[in-house]
This record gives sequence, structure tokens and C-alpha cells, in this order.
Amino acid sequence: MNDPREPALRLQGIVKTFPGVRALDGVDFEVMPGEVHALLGENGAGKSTLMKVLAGMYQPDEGQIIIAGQPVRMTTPIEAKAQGVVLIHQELSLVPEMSAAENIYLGELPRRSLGRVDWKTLEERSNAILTRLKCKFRAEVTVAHLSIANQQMVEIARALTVDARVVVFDEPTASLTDAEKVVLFDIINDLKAQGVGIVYISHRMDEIFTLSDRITVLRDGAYRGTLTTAETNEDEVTRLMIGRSLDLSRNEAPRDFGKTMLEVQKLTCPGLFEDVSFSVRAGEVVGFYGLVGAGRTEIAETLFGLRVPDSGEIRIDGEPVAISSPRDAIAHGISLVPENRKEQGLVLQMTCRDNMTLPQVQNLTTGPFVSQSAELAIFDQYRDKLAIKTPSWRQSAGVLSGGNQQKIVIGKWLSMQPRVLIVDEPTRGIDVGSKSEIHQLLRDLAAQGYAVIVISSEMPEVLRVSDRIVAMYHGRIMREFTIDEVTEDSLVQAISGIKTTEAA
Amino acid sequence: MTKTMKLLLASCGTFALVGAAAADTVRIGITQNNVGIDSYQTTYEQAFIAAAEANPDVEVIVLDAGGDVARQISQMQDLIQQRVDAIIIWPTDGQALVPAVRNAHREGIPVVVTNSNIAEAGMEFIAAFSGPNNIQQGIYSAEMMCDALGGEGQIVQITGMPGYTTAIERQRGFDERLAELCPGVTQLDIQPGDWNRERAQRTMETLLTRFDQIDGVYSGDDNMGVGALNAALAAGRAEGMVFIGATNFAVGYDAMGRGEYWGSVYQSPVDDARAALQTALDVLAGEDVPKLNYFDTPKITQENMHEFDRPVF
Amino acid sequence: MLMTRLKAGGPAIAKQGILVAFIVFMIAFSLMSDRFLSADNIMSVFRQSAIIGVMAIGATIVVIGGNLDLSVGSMLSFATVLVVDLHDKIGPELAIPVMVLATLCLGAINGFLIGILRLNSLIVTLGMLSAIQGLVLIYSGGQNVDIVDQRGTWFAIFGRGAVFGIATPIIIFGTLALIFHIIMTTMPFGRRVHAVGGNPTASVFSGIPRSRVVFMTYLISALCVAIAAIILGSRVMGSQNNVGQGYELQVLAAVILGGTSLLGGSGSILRTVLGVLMLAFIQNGLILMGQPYYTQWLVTWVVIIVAVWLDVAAKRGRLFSPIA
Amino acid sequence: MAYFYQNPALRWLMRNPIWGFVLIVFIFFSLASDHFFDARNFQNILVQTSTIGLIALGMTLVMINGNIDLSVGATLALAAAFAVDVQSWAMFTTWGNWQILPAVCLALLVGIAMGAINGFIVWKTGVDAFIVTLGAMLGIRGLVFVYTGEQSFYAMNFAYSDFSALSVGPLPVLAVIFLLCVLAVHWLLSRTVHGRNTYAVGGNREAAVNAGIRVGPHMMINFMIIGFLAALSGVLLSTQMGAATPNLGRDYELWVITAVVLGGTKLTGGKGDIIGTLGGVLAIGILRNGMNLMQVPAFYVYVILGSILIAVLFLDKRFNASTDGGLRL
Repeated sequence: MNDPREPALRLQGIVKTFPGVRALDGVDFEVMPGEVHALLGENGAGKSTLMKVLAGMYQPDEGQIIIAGQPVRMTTPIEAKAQGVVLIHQELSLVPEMSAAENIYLGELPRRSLGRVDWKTLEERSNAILTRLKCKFRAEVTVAHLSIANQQMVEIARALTVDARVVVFDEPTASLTDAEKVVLFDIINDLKAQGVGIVYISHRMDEIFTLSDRITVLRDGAYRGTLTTAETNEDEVTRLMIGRSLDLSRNEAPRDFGKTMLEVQKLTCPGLFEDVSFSVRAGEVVGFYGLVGAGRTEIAETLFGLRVPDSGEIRIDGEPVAISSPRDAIAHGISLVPENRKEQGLVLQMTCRDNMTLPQVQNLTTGPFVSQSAELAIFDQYRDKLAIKTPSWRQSAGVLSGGNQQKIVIGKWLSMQPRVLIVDEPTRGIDVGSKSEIHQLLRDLAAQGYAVIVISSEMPEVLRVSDRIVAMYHGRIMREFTIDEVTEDSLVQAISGIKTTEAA
Repeated sequence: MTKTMKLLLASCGTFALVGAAAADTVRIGITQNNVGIDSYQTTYEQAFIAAAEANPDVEVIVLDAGGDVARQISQMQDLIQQRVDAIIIWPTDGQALVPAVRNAHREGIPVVVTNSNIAEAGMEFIAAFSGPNNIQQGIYSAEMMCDALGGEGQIVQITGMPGYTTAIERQRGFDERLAELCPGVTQLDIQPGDWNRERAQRTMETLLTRFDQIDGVYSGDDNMGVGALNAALAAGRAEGMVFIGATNFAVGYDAMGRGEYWGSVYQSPVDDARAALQTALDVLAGEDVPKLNYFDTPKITQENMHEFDRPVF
Repeated sequence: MLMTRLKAGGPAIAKQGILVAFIVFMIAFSLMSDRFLSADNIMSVFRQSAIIGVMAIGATIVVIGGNLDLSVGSMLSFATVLVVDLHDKIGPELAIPVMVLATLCLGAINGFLIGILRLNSLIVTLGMLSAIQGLVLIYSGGQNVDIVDQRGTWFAIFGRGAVFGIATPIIIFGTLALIFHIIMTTMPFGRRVHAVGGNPTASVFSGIPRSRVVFMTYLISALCVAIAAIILGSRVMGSQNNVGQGYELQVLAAVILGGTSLLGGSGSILRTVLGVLMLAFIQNGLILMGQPYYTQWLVTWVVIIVAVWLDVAAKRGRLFSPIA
Repeated sequence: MAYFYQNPALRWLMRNPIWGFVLIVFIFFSLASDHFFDARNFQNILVQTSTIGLIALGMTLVMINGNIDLSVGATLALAAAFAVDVQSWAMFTTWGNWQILPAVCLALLVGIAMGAINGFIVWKTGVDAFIVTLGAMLGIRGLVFVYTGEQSFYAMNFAYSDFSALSVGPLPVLAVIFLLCVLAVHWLLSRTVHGRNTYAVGGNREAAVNAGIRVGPHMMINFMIIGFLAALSGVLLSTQMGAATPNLGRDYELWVITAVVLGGTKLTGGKGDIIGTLGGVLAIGILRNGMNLMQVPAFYVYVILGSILIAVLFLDKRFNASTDGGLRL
């Protein structure tokens, strides 16, 4: 099995169609033992489908899966696991009310007679795995009480319960801190050293270039080529992925700000954020940068009337305002594009048009009826403005790609003509092509005089769109930078809680 | 714990009814079938309580099974638990209460069955039965139907809630008597009306569509009978149709007065309740009480209705 | 095998599972009974289904809003007893508004507990089912209520009257169905109910007053119950305390048959009307065929499961559930 | 307050508020009624609770699975009818008291079969269990009426109804059976692989599927367990009556769900346990028994039980404050 010339896993000519869609169109992919093979592609390029084929969740219509030289058929995840193929999901698939140990061995709890669970073995083995992962919690703890990052660790621990031939990591770092990432990379390197083949899926170029040996790119469900990491660069990969090269520059737009639109004074919400003061001017993009849980989203939610602050003042256009509901916020010209599109941004089974006009539907009326023409006018306007790709306004929002979904949400709030637009994680889970479009869009909005707040956990994004950057750590604002003075080092220090008296 | 307060308040109201038991009073527990399902049972309950209050030597515990056999068994257990002197039971089901009655019998608590009788197997465990003869009522209705139709015709029957003793007994009495007395009368269909006027009305509407000629309707009680009458009136087919019911309700009495309703069986819940209490007291007094104490439930028709008071329910 | 792959072409029929089932039943019944398709019978079924139908309109709106209302049966008992009892005490012109207000109050309690306090609707309305039944009995003392002057009162028009030869209950049912269909499909309120039922979180993030919308759905449900009670009270000219017992299940069955998803966010009042009529025709057809009445339950069992199954199958594009 | 959170008994009570409620009504009725605090009354309560209680055990499993079963009342009636009727089948007349055995076995099998039908439909069609069992609730009741022809059956053999009067030590045999089932289902849920998978399927179905748990058969087994327990409950109830009536068990599903929810099981699945369910059924049993003893009029009992259900739901929401940290949705 460890013959270095025999791939641990090979996919040949995989075809998978869904009603109306050819999701995979003859894809070839292989991973050698002891290799980290990155899989790249925009959202909708077919990565997830390919992974589900790998994990036995989908059956390919055509093509072969070859493991250690033998063609195999895997019809369930458990069969895939028996073949040594383990998938670590992007979205956590844990059972919150069960212990970490039970989650690690979910579906394969060690048994004693009469179908009893062998708790002793279960906990010994689980704790051994958690120790190997350098986790600081015990296997007996209930998963619901763990932080997101620790839950991710439980997810990873699952893969280590079997002698895996191939481990697939699907966006494993999405919710990890830098320190946790280091641990994860150590584990991946460990596995690699043991001769396990690793499939690594990520949007983050830096990670891919740090970790991988080879990179395979998919586009539109088709295989676009495999590159050796050491012999390529981000530009080439991006070009392969989106068919053109990408602008990686920092924001250098001319700065010409209007009056202060939003001013926040000593806003406090105990346990979430404290003593937060900042302001945003018309035409300005202020980036909020920090780790997950630093309190940025909570500030946005407070400004949008979804939380009640303990103390502090919010001024719009110089006037102090009381905001106790999203309706108040909307009335004062504040709009929020939330962090989680599917849960907070869209009603997935509603049409694109209906989603877009939702906040103002009661105003788009002729007599008591919703005016179809007024709705369509708005939809058409923002579909064109934001270049939303949808066959028709009747399309339900759930079937669109992530990028187009995000544009619907942005369009929804732009159509409200806000004075202050807050965008939380604008490009989370969105492919590279759409990402730069959205960045450009945010810049354009500022140029049109909107006051924009962008909350992001990605440094390149913050650097690309912001005029000013607010660095947060543990619910407090550590520092504010203008785009000219900020450096990557000082930013990292600020969000890690390291106090610096002066910009480097 | 505001709910506990509510509970306290609710129970305080009933405490007064129990009062402090003096040494020489008798305590009688009653578990009824389903108070509130129709006025008969409610009026019965009120009459029973009134009768008990009129007698200073009697203290009663009034329970309602809500139509649920299992709950009635629980209530029997609870009454035995309280060591009442006698239990009056209006069985939700004649068969299913036999063991519970037997338990009370074994504990030495005399049981009086009221309104609808217990099954044959339980007869040896009861002190007495007091109530109307439901089979006889069915027979009366059959006789009236026969009379009214002159021995020839096509009828439909609307029965009470399926599975309940009263409904079954009345139907049995009616069916058997009709067959033997008037072979010329055919029953086109039998459908349940669940003791519910609206449901009876709906069923009758469909029956009217189904059959071009309906000469008579027998309903398990007047409540349903009036529902059937409503349907026939609305369809313009009430003329010449004979409506016969049982348990004469005020609405049935009034319809009779208007000449729309032919006849029914007069059964007074007040008599029913008083008879039950009296039977229990007689049993406790050690008198020799016959096993079956039927109180009179005469036929009531348009001709003789002036001899009866308008029912209060 | 016919349906294992419901890809192109298939869904169009399967999506109308209820319609297909409806037509199949109509044909079957009309073959087995020559009366079934007579104008009289159809009118009679329409008239009979008005009460359940009016209630089902309100229930559909509650379900589209992502909740359930099991208290409608008790509430119907409450409203009918109240309006009939008050009819002779204060006259119909006062009895109707008083009853409607009182019923709306019950709806408001549901709405407050579920919309504002966000308690689980199944359990709350289950509790209300019991509590309201108690209230009715306490109010009436367990006695039936009757309208004495059944001929003279104009109250008769709602249940017994007719306009241009069409029975008033049918007109009320039809009008309400149309009005609420228009509200749900073309007015801002309808859009908001769909949004709240489809994704409550996203609705709040869109500035929709979620609590108020849910509250309103329960008020509408109570209003529909009150209207159903007027028809019922007028039709029967009296009421028992348990008159609405079990209606909640028939109403729910009709809503489900109409293809409204219990998850909320989708559903249609016109299809609910179809569900109501279907149940009524099954009941009617089986009686016309001389079947014992309980066969309708067996038939309903099969029909509900098959209709919903086809609906679900059409949405996922395959007949059998993919879960192992 | 600090003490409050440290005391393990109180902390346990915070997690199981229903037992606090049981304690309160217990004390209340002990003080308010002369007949309540009495060993015989406790026996009564246990017997009375066993009917709803047995089904509630199964309902806990089904609801932790994220499903629901509305058909239990009808299943109970069907099983009771079989248990009583089969005894009198001609082929068993020579069996003496042993004729009860095939009758009970058949009744239990019928219960399992009804559960299997529900479970199979849920599994294969993917239709929501609420809808599937709502249909079954009507349909199985129809079967009961077809089978019984609207009549009650009664057991000729008094040995059958004598069974319910037996005692094991101080406990009536029905209570013993109930308590044994409580222990068995508790053990099943907390100690066995199937039990743990029950939480997994309800807590995160997709994760369970991905982990190779065969969710369909798993749910079907739980439906069969509740079918079995409903049938057992029906058999035991019929021994108390020596008979079976076609209307038996109407509305039981509502009380069972009420008890299970009072016990802290979530309708959304993934959460709940037998200890809570036991508290839930005892709460209802004690309330009913106590209100009978105190003669609370039946009309008020409806209002009180309904209000308590809503109140407990409200308190539960208060105590187990959600984890969204003050986000006002």
C-alpha cells in the first residue's frame, strides 16, 4: 500500500449529473501516499460534489475510483471509511448533546455484550486521540460546551480513529485561530509522514502554498490541470481557477470624505464588547479586523437594533438616536449585511426578487397590493448594478451560488438607500472571482458617498477595501490605523492583544 | 408559582362542598360518564348535587370520567381509596368497568350503577342498578315508528357515539323490535351522529342525497334528531317525514309542539339522579333493594306532550 | 418503478399530487354512485365543508408562518356556545361582535405566548386546547345552548340562507378563501408571513417585526374560527360544549393535504380549499356508497400519506427518501 | 446565589425543573387532602400513571429522534382489542388460563407491527413523522372499529382481570411492570449503542448519516418500540377492565406528548431523558389523582392542566435561557 509510485487514491473520468446540471464532467484526480494534494476551484466548480463522491455519499454516473490499485465501489460514508477514506467536513457535523468521545466514535461506538456501549474503551481511545491532537479538553465533555475551534478538533479527531489511507480536509481552518492552525498543520504533516494521502481543500492561497505538494484545479465541474506547488505561483493558480489574474493590491483610492455619518461613543455590552468608540464618514470604508469572537459582529448587531447596549451613545448624522429594533435602525438609515447569508440573510425558498425587496415590501404598494412593477424595477436595477447572475427573478434564492446570494443580500440593503452600510464577512465562503467583484463593489459604494463598515477576518480583504482599520481584541478596540500607516505586523499584534505604543 | 395559586383557588371552591364529615353522615362517591358532552348529564349532575345537599346526612364526592374508561377506573380506585360508604357509577363502558366494580365489591363498598347498566358479568358485584331501560327505549321508539308509518316505509337511523353502551342498547332495542313488529319497514342505512347535532345534520344531508325516499328517521337522542330535522327542512323534504328520537330534549319538545317532530322517549335526568341517590341510600340503609330499578321513561308524542313539562335541557 | 425517477416531466404531475388524487377520487366515486356528481350533492358537500374550510384558511396562514394551531377545535366550541347563548340574551346584533371579540382574545393569548414569548406552538396550543375546553364548560355550566326562536331570527341567514340560490356558508367560505388568498399572495402582510415562516432569523435581519406577524397569524386564525362559529351556530341553532372536538385534526389534515409544509414558509390557501373539499367528498362518497363511516378514516390515512409523499417526492426529485 | 449553584441537588433540580414541580404538588396535596398521603394512594398513582407512562417512555425515544407519534392512542386500543378477543378464539379454548398467552403475544406483535408501518413509511417516504402518524392515528382507529365492529370485547376468563390485582410485595404488579420498563428504557437510552445513536440521529441527522448510522432502520426500531409499549399499555389497561372498548385511548397521544415535554424532551430532537419523562408522567398522574381526591370539578381540571403545561414550558424557557447571548430575534 505504501508503494510510493502507486497512488493511494485515484479518480478516473468521474461524471456526476444532477437534474439539469452536469456537476462533474470527467474529472481525474489522484493523491499519492504521503502527499498533500490541494484541490482548488471556485464555489460551484464541483469540489464538494467530488468530495461527496470520494466519501461515498454520491455515486458517480461514470468513471472509476481506484484505491491502492483496486477499483472500488463505495455507496455509503461507512464503506468509504472502511476503505480508509475519511472526510472532515467543512460544516461541523457534530451532535451537540453528546460527549466529544461519543462524537469521535459516532456510528462506531465500541460495544460490549447486549449492545451496551463500552465506555471505558471509548474514553481511553478518545482521550488518546485528543492528546495526540494536543487538545486541552477531555473526551467526556459535552460538545455543546466546547468552543467552535475545539469542536473542529473533535471533527478532526474523528478521522484519526481509523487507519486512514486518505484524509480529506474540507476548509478546515475556517474557524480556527492562528495557534490552532499551527497545531492542525503539524497534524497534517504527521499524517503525511506516516504515508497518508491528504486532500486539502481551501480558499486560502497562503495555506495551500505552505502545505501542499501538488495543486489540482477544477472549474465548472471540469478538470483544469494539476500543478506542482513548488513550480507555480498564486497568479498561475488563480488564472487557472477563474480564467484571469487577480488584483491583490492594497486600497489606494483617493480619500475624499464627507461629514461624519455614524458616531459611536463608549458603547458597552458586558461580556461582548466594552467601551467601544469610533466614527465613520461618508465615502469612507472602515474595516473591523480581529479574531472570531472579538466582538465585531456583536457591535454590528447592536447598531442594527438586535442587541440592547448597556451604555453608550449612537449618533447618526450628529443626532443621538435610540435604536431598539432593526426597524429603528432601518429608519435611521443603517443597513446590515449579516455574516451568515443562509441563516440570516436570505429566505432560501423565496424568489430572488422577493428576497431583495423584503425590508421595504410594505412601501412598494399600489393601494393595498404589492406593486409587481415597483418590485421588478428595484430587482432589475440592482441585478444590473451588482451583475447578479440569475436566469429569472422567479429563481428561488437557495439555488444561487454563494457569490450571487451575497449580491442579493447586498442589493437588498442598497435598495434601502442607507446612510451607513455594515457588511459582516462579505466574502465568507465565496470564490475568488466573486470576491474581487464584491471588493470592487464596496469601494464603488464608498465612492458614491456611502459610509461603509466592513467586518472581516481576512487581512488581505481588510487591506484591499478599507480606508481606516479598527483592530479589535476581546471586545475592545486596540488600535485604529489609517490605510497608509498600517502594516501587517502591527495589525497582527493589535488583534492578538499585544499593545504597541506606536505604529511600526 | 401562580398556577399553584390558581389550583388553590379552584380547589377552595369545592372544599365547601365536601365540608367536615360528621360521624353519622354517609359519604357517597359518584363517577359520571362525561359531564358536559350534553345537557342531560349536566342536568343530572346538578340534580344529584341538589338532592344530596337537601339531605343533611349525605355527603357526596362528584367526579367525572370525561368519557375515558381508564380515567373512570382511576376514579373508582380513588374512591375506594377514600373509603366512601357507597359508589354510584355511570359506566363509560358496561364491559370495561366490571373489574373495577368487582374491586369495590371485594373491598366491601356497595356499588350502584346508574343510567346505563353494567355488563351481565358484573351484575353479581353490584348492589343495584338504577336508571332507564335503554333497550326498552329503543323498543318504544320502534313501536312509535311503526305506528307513525302504518307499518310500511323506508327509514334511516342515526346512532349515538359508536362504542358507547347507551348508543348500542338503544340501537339493539330498536332494530330487534322493528324487525319483529314491522317487517314492512326497511332500514336503508345506519350512520352515527356522535350525539352531535351538527354531525347528525351533516350525515342526514348526505343520506337525503343518497335516498330519494325517506319516510322516517330514528335518532339515538333528540339532539341528533333535531339535527336531522334541520337537514330535512333545509332540503324541503321534511313534509311527511317521521322523526322519532329518544331522551326528549327541549329542542325536540318544541319541534314536537310545531308538529315537525313525531315523538320521543321522555327521560328526566332529575328523576334519574334522584333515583340513583335514593337507591344508594336504600342500599346503605340495609333495605332489600331489587337488582334492577328502572324508572319510567314513557313515550312522548305530539298527542300526549301536554302531559309532560318542557325538559329543562 | 414508474416513479422511482421523477426527473424532467415527472414533477409537474407529482407536484399536483393532491389534484391528481382529487380527480381520481371524483371519478371513482361518480362511477360507484350515480348521485355523487349531482348538483344537489355537490352543493351539499360544499356547504358542509364550509365550517372546516373557513377554519382551515386561518390554520393555513398559521402554518405558513411556521407554527401550528391545535386549539381551533376548542375555540370553535367556545365561540359557538358563546354566540348561541348570547343570541337570546342580548340579540344577534350584539352577540356576534361580543363573540368575535372574545374569540380574538383567545387568539391573542395564543399569539402572545407563541409570537411574543416564543413558546413552542404545538405545546402551547395543546395546552390551550384543554384550557379553552374547560372555559367553555365553566361558561355554560355544561348545558347545551339553544336559540329558541329559530324561525324568526335573521341570524339564520349565515348557516341556512342563500343568495341567488347559493347557500350562504358557501359564499362566506368562497369569499374568505379568495380574500385571504389575495392577502397572502399579493399583499405585504402575506409576503411577511411567508418570510417569517421560511426563515424567522433572516426575517428579523430584514427588519420584519416577527413577533407581530406571528401574533397576527393567530388573530386571523381566531377570526376564522369566529366566522366558522357563526355559520355553525346559525346552521344548528344551538350548540353542545364539545361541538368542535376533533375539528383541529380535520383542519390540520386538510391543510396538510393541501400541500402546505409544516416547516413553514410555503403553502397555498387555494390548495387548502382543495384539501378541505377532498376530505368532505371522501366522507360524502363513502356514505353514498353505503360504507360504514369508519372506512373514511382508513381512506384518509392512505390519502394523506400518498398525497404528501408525492409532494415531498416531487420536491426532492426521487420517490424514495435517500436516507439509509 | 452561589450556594444555589454549588449545591448538586439544587443544580440537578435546575436541570430537571419538572421534579421540583412534582415535589411541590406532592407537598401541596399531602397538606390539602386527607387521603393523598397514603401508601395505597401511592400505589394507585403508580398504576394510574403506568398507562400514559409506558407510552411516554417510547415517545421519549421517538421525540429524541426528532420524530413524533400521534397514533399511540389508536394502537393502544387495537392491541387491547386483540388481547381480549384472541383469548376467546376457538383454537385456544382448551388452553385454560394459557389462552391468555397467545392473546397477549399477538396484541404486542400488533403494536410492534403498527410501529413498524409508521417507521417504515417515515423511513422510505421521508414524509414528516407528524403527518405520517396523524394519518395513522385516524387509520388505526378505523382498523379498531373494523375489527371490533363498534362493540366492546370482554374477557370471559376472570384470571385475566385478576392479573391486574396482583401485587409484588408492596407494589401492584402493573406498577412493577411499569417501573421495570422505566429501568429498561433508561438503560437502553443511556447505556446502549442504540440509545446513544438515538441522540445522534435527533441531534444532527446529517452527522449520523455520515457516521454510517442507518438512520432509517434506526428510527423504525424506535417506532416499533413505541408501538410495543403502546400495545403493552393497552394490554395492561385491558386487564384492569377485563374488556376492550373501541374508544380506548382517545386523546392519549396528547397527554403523552404533554408528559414528555414537561419532562424536558425537546420537540426538535436530540435532547431529553427518561428521568425527566418519569417526572412528567408523575406530575400529571399526581395532579389528576390529587384533583380527584379534592374533587376539583372536571371543568376546572381542563383549565388547570392546560395552564400548567404552558406555565412549565414558559419556566423551562426562562431557566434554560438560550445560548444566543441576548441577540433579540
